Amino acid sequence: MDFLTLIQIFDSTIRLATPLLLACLAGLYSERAGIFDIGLEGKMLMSAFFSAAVAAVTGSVWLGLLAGIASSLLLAGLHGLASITFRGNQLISGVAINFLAAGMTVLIAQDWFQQGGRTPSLFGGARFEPIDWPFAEALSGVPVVGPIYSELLSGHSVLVYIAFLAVPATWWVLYRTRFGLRLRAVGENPAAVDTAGVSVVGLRYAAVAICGVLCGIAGAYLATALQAGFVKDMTAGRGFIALAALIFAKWRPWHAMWACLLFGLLQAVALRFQNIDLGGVVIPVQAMDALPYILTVVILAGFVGKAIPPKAGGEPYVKER
Amino acid sequence: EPALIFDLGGKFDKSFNEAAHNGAQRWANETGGTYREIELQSEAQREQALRRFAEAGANPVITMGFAMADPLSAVAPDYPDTKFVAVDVTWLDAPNVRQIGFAEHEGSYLVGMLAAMASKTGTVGFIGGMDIPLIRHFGCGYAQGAKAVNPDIKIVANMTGTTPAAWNDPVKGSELTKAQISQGADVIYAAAGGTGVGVLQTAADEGILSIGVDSNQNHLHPGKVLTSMLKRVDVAVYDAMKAGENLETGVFTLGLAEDGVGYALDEHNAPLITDEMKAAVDEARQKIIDGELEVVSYYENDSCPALQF
Amino acid sequence: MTVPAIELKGISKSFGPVQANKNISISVAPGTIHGIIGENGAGKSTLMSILYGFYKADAGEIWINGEKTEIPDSQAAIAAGIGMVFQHFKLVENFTVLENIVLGAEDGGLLAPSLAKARKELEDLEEEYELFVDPDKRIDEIGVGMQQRVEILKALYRKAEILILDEPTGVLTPAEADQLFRILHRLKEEGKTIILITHKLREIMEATDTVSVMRRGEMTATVKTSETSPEQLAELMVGRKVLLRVDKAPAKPGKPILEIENLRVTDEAGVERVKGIDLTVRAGEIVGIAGVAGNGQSELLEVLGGMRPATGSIRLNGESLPLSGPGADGQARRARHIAHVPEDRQREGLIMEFHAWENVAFGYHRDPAYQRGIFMDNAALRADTERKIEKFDVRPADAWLAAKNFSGGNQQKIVVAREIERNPDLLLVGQPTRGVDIGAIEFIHKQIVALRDQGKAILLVSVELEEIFSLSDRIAVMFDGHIMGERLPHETDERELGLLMAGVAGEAA
Amino acid sequence: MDKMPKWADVVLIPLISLILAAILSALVILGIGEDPVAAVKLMVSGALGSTYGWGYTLYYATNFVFTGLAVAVAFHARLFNIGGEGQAMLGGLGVAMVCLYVPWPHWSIALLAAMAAAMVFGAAWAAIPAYLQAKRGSHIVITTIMFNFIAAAFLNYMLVNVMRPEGSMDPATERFPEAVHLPTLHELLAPIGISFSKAAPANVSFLVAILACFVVWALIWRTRLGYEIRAYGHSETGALYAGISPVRITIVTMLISGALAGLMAINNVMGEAERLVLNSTEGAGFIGIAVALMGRSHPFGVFLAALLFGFLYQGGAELALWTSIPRELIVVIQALVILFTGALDNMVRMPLEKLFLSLRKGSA
Ligand SMILES: Nc1ncnc2c1ncn2[C@@H]1O[C@H](COP(=O)(O)OP(=O)(O)OP(=O)(O)O)[C@@H](O)[C@H]1O
Ligand SMILES: Nc1ncnc2c1ncn2[C@@H]1O[C@H](COP(=O)(O)OP(=O)(O)OP(=O)(O)O)[C@@H](O)[C@H]1O
Ligand SMILES: [Mg+2]
Ligand SMILES: [Mg+2]
Repeated sequence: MDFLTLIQIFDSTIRLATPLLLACLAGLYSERAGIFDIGLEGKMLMSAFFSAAVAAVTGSVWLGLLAGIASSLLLAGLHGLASITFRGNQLISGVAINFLAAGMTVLIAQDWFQQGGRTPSLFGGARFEPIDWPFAEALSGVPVVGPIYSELLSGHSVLVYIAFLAVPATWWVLYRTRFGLRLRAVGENPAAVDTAGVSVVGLRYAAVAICGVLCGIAGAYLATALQAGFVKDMTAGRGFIALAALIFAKWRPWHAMWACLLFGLLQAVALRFQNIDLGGVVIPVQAMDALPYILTVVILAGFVGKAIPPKAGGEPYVKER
Repeated sequence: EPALIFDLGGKFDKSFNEAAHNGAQRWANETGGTYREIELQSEAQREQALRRFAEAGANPVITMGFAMADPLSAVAPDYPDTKFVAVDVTWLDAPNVRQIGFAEHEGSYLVGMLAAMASKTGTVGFIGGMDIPLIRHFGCGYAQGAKAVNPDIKIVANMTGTTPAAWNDPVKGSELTKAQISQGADVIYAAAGGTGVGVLQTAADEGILSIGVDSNQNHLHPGKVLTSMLKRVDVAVYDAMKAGENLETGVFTLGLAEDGVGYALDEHNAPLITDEMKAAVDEARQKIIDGELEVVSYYENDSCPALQF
Repeated sequence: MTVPAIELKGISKSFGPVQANKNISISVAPGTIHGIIGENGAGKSTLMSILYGFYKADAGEIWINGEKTEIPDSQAAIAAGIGMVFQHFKLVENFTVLENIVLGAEDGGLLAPSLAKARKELEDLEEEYELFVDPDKRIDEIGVGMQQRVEILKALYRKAEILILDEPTGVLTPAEADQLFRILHRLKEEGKTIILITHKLREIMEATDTVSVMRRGEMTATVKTSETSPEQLAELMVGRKVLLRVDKAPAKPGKPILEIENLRVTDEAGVERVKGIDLTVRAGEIVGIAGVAGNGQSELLEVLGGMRPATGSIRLNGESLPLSGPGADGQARRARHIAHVPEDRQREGLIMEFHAWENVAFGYHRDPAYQRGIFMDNAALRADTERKIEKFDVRPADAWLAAKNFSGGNQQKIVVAREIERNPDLLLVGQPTRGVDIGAIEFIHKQIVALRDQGKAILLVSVELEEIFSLSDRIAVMFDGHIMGERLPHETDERELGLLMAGVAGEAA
Repeated sequence: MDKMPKWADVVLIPLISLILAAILSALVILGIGEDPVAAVKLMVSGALGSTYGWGYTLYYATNFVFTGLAVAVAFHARLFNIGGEGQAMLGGLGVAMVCLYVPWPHWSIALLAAMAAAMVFGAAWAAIPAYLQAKRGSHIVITTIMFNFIAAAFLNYMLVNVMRPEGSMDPATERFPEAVHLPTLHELLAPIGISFSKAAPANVSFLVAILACFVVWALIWRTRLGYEIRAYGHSETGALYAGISPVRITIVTMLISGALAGLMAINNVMGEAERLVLNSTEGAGFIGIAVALMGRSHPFGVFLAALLFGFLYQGGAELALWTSIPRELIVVIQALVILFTGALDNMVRMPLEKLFLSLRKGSA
């Protein structure tokens, strides 16, 4: 395998990892605060639709992004209402949100655009364009460093950089700020936060809201940066992979990034080496397709060990029985 | 009143269900008629929809997709007075079923030729949704056409996945496109439903050519889509609805000769198709119609002479 | 007369159909220590949680320093100068001490300056009250005594003038408890007001100025400590006369039941917790193991109960007992007639969500007596439970109640009933009366002694020296995984045991 | 000492929640310009108004009972088995092999063999995640998600490359022989004089599903193993104290769960399709999660929730047949039902509890 192929695989890895990473960090905020969220998929999907729809109508991708985030926030609010205010089952609420998004997006899309549950294709300012770093063109000829700079680092959409900046930002918020301390505490022992005079409900809603914003960005990235429009079910299970990555990362920001990059890499490799010919034996495409999942299990079993979720996770905070 | 049963992909699958929908709409608009329709959600609904429509007096009942063959064989004998239309089914022994098959391999052969002629790198790509025989059938015709133009051509073929999500994952379609581009492909044929949207998009973004499928997708990225392999499901549905209860039953295979399949040429891709290209393709088309040239169907013996899956 | 620091007027509180507090009024003078006693479930914790804004009262008023104060949440309580150390600590286990202390009392959005400031202030507080803790240790790395200091420091860091302590000594060693009371006195001298909930009358008598008694949600009496006696308080609490000392005949030890040789235990983290001990328990005797929590007693008990592997040799009735592998789990131990009252009833001894009758089978669910064909004989189980509930006076006498809905004392009675009624050859008992009211303590002690009198061997682990003294026929002291020495209760005293527990070896053991 | 009479908890709250979901669904239907009253009528009469409707409702419910029970059993041990989908796929493979490759004299023997195969295949697919969870601590949620994907790929390979009859377009096995045809409810009820719709796919598997509910109920609440599963689920330290091996319980529970999910195949593969098709599970494994959660992991609750979902599926099919309501609307209705009856039930319960408490105080 030559160096350029490697660069391309890594480039592909970054693109595939970005939506996972955003969703994974979204889940991290929510679950660190004690609210399990299997509705990442639904929030992403909702945002994918609304960002594309609004971008298509207004011609502005930024308005699209805002709309995507708003729609995702709405679902996050619903999840909060169910699991924080009404102390409902967080898993059920997440399942419901996934269904709701899958249905509503197509219904509304068909109602608005009559294009078979899709949005019109986005052009020009309605799409996030790749950002070329300074001198990317000029440096591309330099050996080794050139391709890394101009192919791998440069030329992604702004949302990719936001996603990767969100990792140190999340780490900083979580471990270096008052909000982060309280957030982690409320996921471990809400009673401690409560008796320390901090509102458990407020904190959890804040966490769920951040989760909504990040899922919103993830969805907008899919529909307006990677693609140029919405197609039904276009998240294709990425919310669940993000959830797996979150557990893989044991709910830590840097680890989350590595986990998402790993998943992205495995997929990129599998996509690139379908039907490779190993001295006459053709590996069936299905085996290649399953490879990322098999490797995930192997890595998980071999190296990762036990993942212990935030202690108060999944349980509503009830003072009075 | 006719009835139309879409396959699980749903009527907006950007593929052949959508073509059926368009044909039905055309009929409705032209004649002012109405029709019933259902988008199946589960396997069990296949038989259910057939029976319900037949019992309600719908005639003809038009079904989409090879998977309807099995339920049709069970239901059709129970309603001898109802005419059924089965698109993509040709092997049933039922007197009241009009079975329509398309020679997709012939159409794919032509677009394969165009791809090979348009390719500067000598590598063309094929992206399928899921690894099922139908998709191999498309890919196989395509490969034969490409090889006919350039025996040394390299054909990169990929499938998107193994779950139903494979038909609706444009992001993966994009990545596969990029992967194929890096392997040298500069024309890529997508037979992957909603995933194909991503293939065409990325091809356009990256400045290579793509080939649409089923309906004419040239307009999606004018000047960037080389052509589309047309499968005139819309015509088949339109004709069936127009014929109504007096529908002729039997097995019909719609190939190049019947204009059931073909390649799309319109203002969006006219600049891309040179006169030599057009001449070469039209010649091949005529030869196939005349039987001078045989395009091997993947179904014949579950293998393809030009491409290994 | 001075204005009371705290005045509660007509406080009522229901949890659904349960009325935990009924029209309670109480007044506490500033600069005093006020005790509150009462049976398990009397409503003490509830009342204090209302004062701290953790629960909201259904009715009633709170007056602080002569001013009517609304306390809708803990924030308001903290603002009113109230601090509370809960019965079950409210600490974040995987945070450091320092992080726990600043949590909720940070200044500014950034953590670093808050932590730096807290670290400094903490040093001052530690100096002032001799409350030393390592600010950088994680809570799950320090013992309960330390954890409690953290709770107190948390309150002091928030400038509490009124400090509520809910059963603070339940988990402390005698030395730690003494230390705590010294601190409380110092706080009192500084003019702070303290409310102390405890089940230990000795502590009430020694530390408090006034004491209130609660029964079934009502405040039944408030008296000056100097004008009352433990016996009177006990009677006020329980409504009948209570024996405050265990009455028992001298032991008649028989043949050795349990013989431990060179037992070594290494925990999950690879630390050796028991470092080669030898111990024998005979039929008809109670051997008490004294020691500061964390010196290997728990591990010893867990090995005997089949909860963790070990090396060395143990014989039961002369036959060896496997120490690891499949024959060494709790089921195998029970098959060998070892019964086990675990140290932590809520995490180990009971399934809190199970009904009482299901818990009565816990560990013995494979007993043939509870089976009918391939099914469990639930009817037999329930009948058995009714019997045990009656015999052990479990209240409420409801076999269908979930374990979590019993008070701590009654939960413990269920566990003790289950284990003692097996009529085991060897009974392992860990902290049998932690957090249990005096009525129940009296009862549980009596049962243990009765079992001994039937000629059974009993190994008791307790951090309560008082309990060790009153129950044991022989006392072994553990320190750092070793047995420092064995003593007979009437030949030793608390001072000597205290020294042994601190690792100061006595004359040849 | 409950806050509310039990009937209110069991009947009133779900009922009010359903009504709320229905009201919201009606608003959505209005929003897309259709008539909600007619839609509800159509759904109810279509799903429950005839033996034909019941036949489909029960057919779907049967699938969901199996996958719901699978999730529920695992839940009792606090294991979140998201792998029902993959396990049911493998169960289908087992059924197909038994039905295709062995000549059976009578359906009843074939059914027993198919059940055994479905359970073994389903359990086998759960075994690796179970082992990894028990021994290596690998989180079962991740591994079961991954195994769903692997199962899909495996089945795709088997159907396209191995089991597909030569020259067939359909990535499916050939039809099972007539001898393994399972009697439908029509065939079962005809001898006792009840005429049940001939067209509907509900079959003898429904009875197996009911039986499975009872077996699971007995297993969980009447056997030692069930006792141990529940105890372990509530408290791992407690289990250790009682001598209940976490490794054993984890593995055994997951095997049972996988076997139940696999068992679904006797309904959809053997009973309905009578051949194995690609994606035959159609997401029933995931619906099982919702069913188990809504049924509070109790077999009876699972049964009711499965019926509810069967109703939604069949009612939705009727809507799709006779109106131009897009099928996504049905997904939305399902979402609202899950949301209100499953996640927002406290929204109804809290005020009701207050009401009952004040009623009680008033009368006391
Ligand atoms: N990949 C990484 N890159 C840089 N720093 C890291 C990385 N992983 C962990 N860290 C450092 O580890 C510290 C704590 O991270 P980690 O997520 O491991 O927390 P923990 O204390 O083990 O558990 P918890 O997060 O639950 O409190 C952070 O302050 C961070 O500096
Ligand atoms: N959060 C709660 N929800 C419902 N009921 C509760 C709650 N907390 C306490 N109770 C009930 O209220 C009553 C009083 O409980 P409380 O904890 O105040 O008793 P206590 O006097 O502190 O007992 P103990 O000595 O065991 O600590 C008990 O019947 C208890 O079961
Ligand atoms: Mg208390
Ligand atoms: Mg207590």
